[in-house]
Amino acid sequence: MNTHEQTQSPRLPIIVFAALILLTISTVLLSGLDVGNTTSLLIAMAVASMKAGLVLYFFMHLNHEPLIFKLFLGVAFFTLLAIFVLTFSDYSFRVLA
Amino acid sequence: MTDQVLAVEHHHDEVGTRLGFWLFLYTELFLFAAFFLVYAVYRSSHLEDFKLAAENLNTTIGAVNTIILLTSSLTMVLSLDALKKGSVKLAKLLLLATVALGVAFLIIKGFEWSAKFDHHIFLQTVKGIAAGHGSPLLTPGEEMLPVGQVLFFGLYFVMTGTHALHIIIGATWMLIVYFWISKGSINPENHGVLERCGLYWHLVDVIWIFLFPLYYLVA
Amino acid sequence: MDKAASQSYLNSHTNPKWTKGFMSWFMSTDHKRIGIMYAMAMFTFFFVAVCLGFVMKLQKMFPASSGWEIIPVEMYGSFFTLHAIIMIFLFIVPGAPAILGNFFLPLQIGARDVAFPRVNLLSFWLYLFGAIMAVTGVLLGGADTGWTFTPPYSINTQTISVLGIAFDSVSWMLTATFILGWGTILTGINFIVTVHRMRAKGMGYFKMPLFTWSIYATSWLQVLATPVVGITLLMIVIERIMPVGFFNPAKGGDPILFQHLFWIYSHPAVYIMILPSMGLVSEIIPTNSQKPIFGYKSIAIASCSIAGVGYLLWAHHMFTTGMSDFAALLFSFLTFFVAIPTAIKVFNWTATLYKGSITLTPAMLFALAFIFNFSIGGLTGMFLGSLSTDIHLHDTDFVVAHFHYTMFGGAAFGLIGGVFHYFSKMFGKMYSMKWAKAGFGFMFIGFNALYFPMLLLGYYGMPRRYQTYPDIPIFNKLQLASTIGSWILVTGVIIVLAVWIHALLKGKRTSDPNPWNSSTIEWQTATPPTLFNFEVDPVITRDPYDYEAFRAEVKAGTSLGASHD
Amino acid sequence: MNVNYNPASVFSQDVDFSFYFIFIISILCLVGITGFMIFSIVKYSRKNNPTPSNLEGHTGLEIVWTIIPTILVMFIFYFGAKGFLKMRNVPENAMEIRVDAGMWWWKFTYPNGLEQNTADGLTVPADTPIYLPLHSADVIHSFYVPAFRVKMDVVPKAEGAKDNYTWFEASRIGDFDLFCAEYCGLNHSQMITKVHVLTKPDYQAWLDEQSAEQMLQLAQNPGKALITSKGCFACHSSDGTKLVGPSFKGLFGKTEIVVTNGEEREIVVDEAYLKQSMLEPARDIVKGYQPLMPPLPLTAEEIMAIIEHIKELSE
Ligand code: HEA
Ligand code: HEA
Ligand code: HEC
Ligand code: CUA
Ligand SMILES: [Cu+2]
Repeated sequence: MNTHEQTQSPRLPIIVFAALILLTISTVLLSGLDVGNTTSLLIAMAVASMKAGLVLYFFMHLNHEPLIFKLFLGVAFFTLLAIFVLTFSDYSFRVLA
Repeated sequence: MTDQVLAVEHHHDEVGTRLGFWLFLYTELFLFAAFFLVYAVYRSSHLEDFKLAAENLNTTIGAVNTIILLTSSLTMVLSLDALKKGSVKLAKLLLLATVALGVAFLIIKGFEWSAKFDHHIFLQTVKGIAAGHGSPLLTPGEEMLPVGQVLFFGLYFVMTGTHALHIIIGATWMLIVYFWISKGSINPENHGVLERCGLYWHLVDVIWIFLFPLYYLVA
Repeated sequence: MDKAASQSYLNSHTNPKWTKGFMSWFMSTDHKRIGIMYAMAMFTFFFVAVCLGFVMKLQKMFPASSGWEIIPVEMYGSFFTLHAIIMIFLFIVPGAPAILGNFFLPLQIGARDVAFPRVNLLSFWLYLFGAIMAVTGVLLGGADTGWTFTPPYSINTQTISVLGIAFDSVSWMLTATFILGWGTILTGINFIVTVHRMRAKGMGYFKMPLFTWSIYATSWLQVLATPVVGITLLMIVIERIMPVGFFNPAKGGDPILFQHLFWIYSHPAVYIMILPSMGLVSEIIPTNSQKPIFGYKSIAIASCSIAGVGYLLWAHHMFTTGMSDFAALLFSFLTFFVAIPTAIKVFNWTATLYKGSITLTPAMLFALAFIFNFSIGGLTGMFLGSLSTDIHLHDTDFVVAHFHYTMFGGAAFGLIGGVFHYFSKMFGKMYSMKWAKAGFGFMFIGFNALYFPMLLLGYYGMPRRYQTYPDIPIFNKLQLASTIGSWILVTGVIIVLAVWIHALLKGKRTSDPNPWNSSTIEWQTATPPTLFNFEVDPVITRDPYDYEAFRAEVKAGTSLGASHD
Repeated sequence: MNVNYNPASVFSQDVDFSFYFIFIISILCLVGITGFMIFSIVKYSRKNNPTPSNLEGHTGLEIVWTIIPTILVMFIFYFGAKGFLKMRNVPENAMEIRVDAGMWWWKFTYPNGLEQNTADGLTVPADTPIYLPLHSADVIHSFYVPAFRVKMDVVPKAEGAKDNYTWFEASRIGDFDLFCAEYCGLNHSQMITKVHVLTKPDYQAWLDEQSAEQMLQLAQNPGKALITSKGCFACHSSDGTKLVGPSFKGLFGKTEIVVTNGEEREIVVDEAYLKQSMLEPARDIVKGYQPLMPPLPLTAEEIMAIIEHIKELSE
């Protein structure tokens, strides 16, 4: 039944790892920039998402999985997004003090 | 397991098992999502306090820990690859390395936490200012932190604590897998368990990837 | 095929270590046995909760000034909390998937078992453990927070000490709920994988029976919503035992945020409750009309859209909490979109009756009553989804009536119908039709007599969770009517339970595989099913509800069930 | 006897219109569905129609019953939203009465400083918009006047966050029930009072009289006035009756058994003890009572005044 028995050379994981380390260093450096709260948060989150994407896609082998795995990931991701966006439909529009 | 049970699970469906395991990982993700949502909401309403509080956390330690976890993810991937290729010895070695890195992460985290305790940033007080607020939790000589920082540290301890718990679970599981590899019940032909263990470990890593900037970099 | 496998599952066993008696059930990974065990456990707990509901109604028979007090004042809070926790977390949320889903999902898709039989057993143990914890929590002091655990009350409320030892029974109950949650999550994962990976040859997605579809949609909700509430409840526990602030305003928290997190789960949870029952109704109606279900595809898709849209409207429970006006408008707007797929389903069921050939079996009666009650329940949901009317009706008996109409008149009536429908298949015994119909009559009349007055009470302003109420003539009359309704209803429940118990112990044995002439494949195998469900793994060639083709098959002797005659 | 539900405020019209609009749609749907079910059961019973058709669906119908409900619910949403927005937008000229809620009392503070409690109820002039900031001292309560179609939760807020608010304008004279609609513990169902709607001149007269009286009382017996205005009467009586908390009558100088940290000990009620009971009620719990008393913000003078009054009641 195993559809993805391709064994890989250690090259790919090591390249991915190098990219992850680079991204980590750059996010630390970027956080030193003075670009305002929202922007710096956005940058940090964008870098984190890239790192997470790399881990999911290569380390967790989504690249070798059938389509259904990616669909499931999509469902989970959109649900998460909906939770955050809808919750902030309250908090962003609260009348404060 | 007995013949009959095996007969019911007549064909062992590796893809199906992995699919189920991914679903389980999503539930873990949603568990943390609730924390992240709480964090996001309070950060948006207590921006200044969150920044002030985050300054108490040491970015270097955070970054070192991030790199440790990423490295452990790499050794995990390589361990699985090694097992698939048939080099059982190498696989075992790399697995042990992963455990060791996980333990290193915990030790560093432990130092970080105890430093916070020493400075009495435990949850809601800092030392050094006279006269309490009348809260039964304050010993004399302590002062309430501003509420925003109380929230920050509460979330910090609970979220990193929950994450550390996952590291412990993951490391324990890896040790069990190590034992099974030694026994031979996990082997190059039958490596599903190691694969799932790896998935779990990577997920724990992914969660840390988000925890790190939110706590150590927002200052 | 070995001998054990061709015997009824009631006699053969999966686990040679424990072949007899209690342990052969308690250690069994057979999905059918697990389903039955769930049923036994759930009905025991359920009966406790029914009694609590009954007593609450008695308490409200007369107003405060009458001095009529059935429940000691301190206890009323614990009563409705326990009533709701049992009904929701121990019964109606896990109920349909755990009992009938476990039993019939593999049968309906022609599989030998669920994808992970041992995980399935683990779910059951988790359920049992959590349930026992919840019930003991009550004996050890109880919780008076309501099933919504609203902070800061749930953080501040003190617990009563037992034997001089202070015991935090609120945290205990919260933890119990967390454990129960994991049981449901694992069941959900199991079912999703089963549906994707274990369908019989020839069964495309649009050849799956509708009950399977609804269980599938439900499972997604279970997997994606339950963890959120689990961790949220744990946050309350943490806040109770450690000096951390999440939701306590005294520590800077926002109690409204808890409500968001709670309803992120608990609103989808109401669709976890109703979808399986809708699936059962979609089985019962075509069977007893002997014709294909009207609009099969729309019903299947509607199930999934209810699950999807149902995720996006949780904050309609929070219109009066002072969240932003924008959010109130948005959530009210989204709320109405769940009415549309639901409406499609209701209309399709009704249209299925058209030009059918209808038999009023007990199951059919419950299914038709489901449509009636659930329509009232759903339509009252429209009053609550609409902003200005919800401001008036929120937290009144109108809401209580709304959710009893949906959960009880809908979900539970559907379940009871489902049990009547499948009873002979599950146990190989038949019940008394006459008494079953009598039980139905009492339940239907009693139910409406109990809850319709509560709709009016709510409209007239009677708040919910009130131990007593002021002496206002209209309140008095309606409360009295409603209490009397509860007596009729309970008579009906007792009759139904008696019919089941009698059938189990003394019922006529039957091995008729298909007493109602149903076209779906779970009916084409032996009664009761064998250990591996089908003697030969089935191959699907026609639509599940194609009655013409089914009748032709039966005539030609080629239906799956034919070999058993 | 008051009639709770007869419309009595400017919101009633909108809310009731929405209500009846949905009601009519609901009745039509319900009658249609039920009627069709009964018709089919009879017409197509196995006896009357032994051979069923194999009808599988009808796309046209499917579309019809998707679109029509969509249109209907959009109307429902529109009317509901319209009424709601009115409730959220307070008229400029509204008169402000601050509402305080706690376990299990209400307090209403008028612009001139007059305070009214649960026993007095909320008195308002008719045809005047009233703006109500809602403040909670402990847990969530809910301010609900059925006759006015008004409800808003009274949510305790963190430092610096804005309190909830609501408003109404009474259009009829009379007494109306005011309920607490959010579960708040033991005496939730006793957290009831009345809204008295007076004509404008009557209201003015009432206000003057009450304010004068309260000034007088405050001057003569500040302790008594405080006990009234802080809501202590919700749980403590001054005539010996046992309510949620012990009565103040004969309290001073009494010997009592209290539970401190799980241990019982005997004390004599003196000033220090009384003071501590008010500031840190959770420390010593009088035997036979639940630890329900909330810590209330009281100044030192207020505490002294209350203690004086308790002493008086013990003579
Ligand atoms: C099985 C459970 C179940 C189900 C299915 C539903 C279904 C719905 N519910 Fe309900 N609800 C609960 C269980 C359920 N609910 C519970 C437990 C609570 C209270 C929790 C608590 O506070 O303790 C609650 C509370 C609740 C509230 C909050 C009330 C308040 O506290 O102020 C609201 C508000 O919008 C609401 C709305 C709805 C809507 C719009 C639907 C819709 O899904 C209904 C859709 C159905 C129909 C519309 C009927 C069928 C269709 C037709 C007959 C066709 C014609 C229809 C039209 C043209 C409109 N529900
Ligand atoms: C499924 C859910 C369910 C069910 C069945 C019931 C059943 C009953 N409920 Fe319940 N009730 C709730 C869920 C339910 N309740 C919830 C969530 C609350 C809110 C609590 C809160 O505010 O926190 C509530 C609150 C509530 C109150 C309001 C308390 C208050 O606000 O003051 C009252 C008052 O009378 C009441 C009465 C009753 C009565 C008399 C019954 C019954 O006694 C009627 C008799 C029961 C039956 C006739 C059972 C029907 C048979 C079945 C379901 C079998 C199913 C078959 C299979 C599984 C195969 N309930
Ligand atoms: C929510 C109900 C509640 C309110 C409101 C309340 N109390 Fe109490 N009070 C109690 C209870 C219950 C006790 C007994 C348990 C204890 O000692 O804490 C108590 C005890 C006391 C005692 C000690 C009595 C004794 O017999 O030793 C004093 C003094 C007191 N309250 C004063 C006040 C004052 C003054 C106020 C208002 C400013 C007030 N209370 C408001 C519930 C309340
Ligand atoms: Cu205050 Cu209920
Ligand atoms: Cu809802």
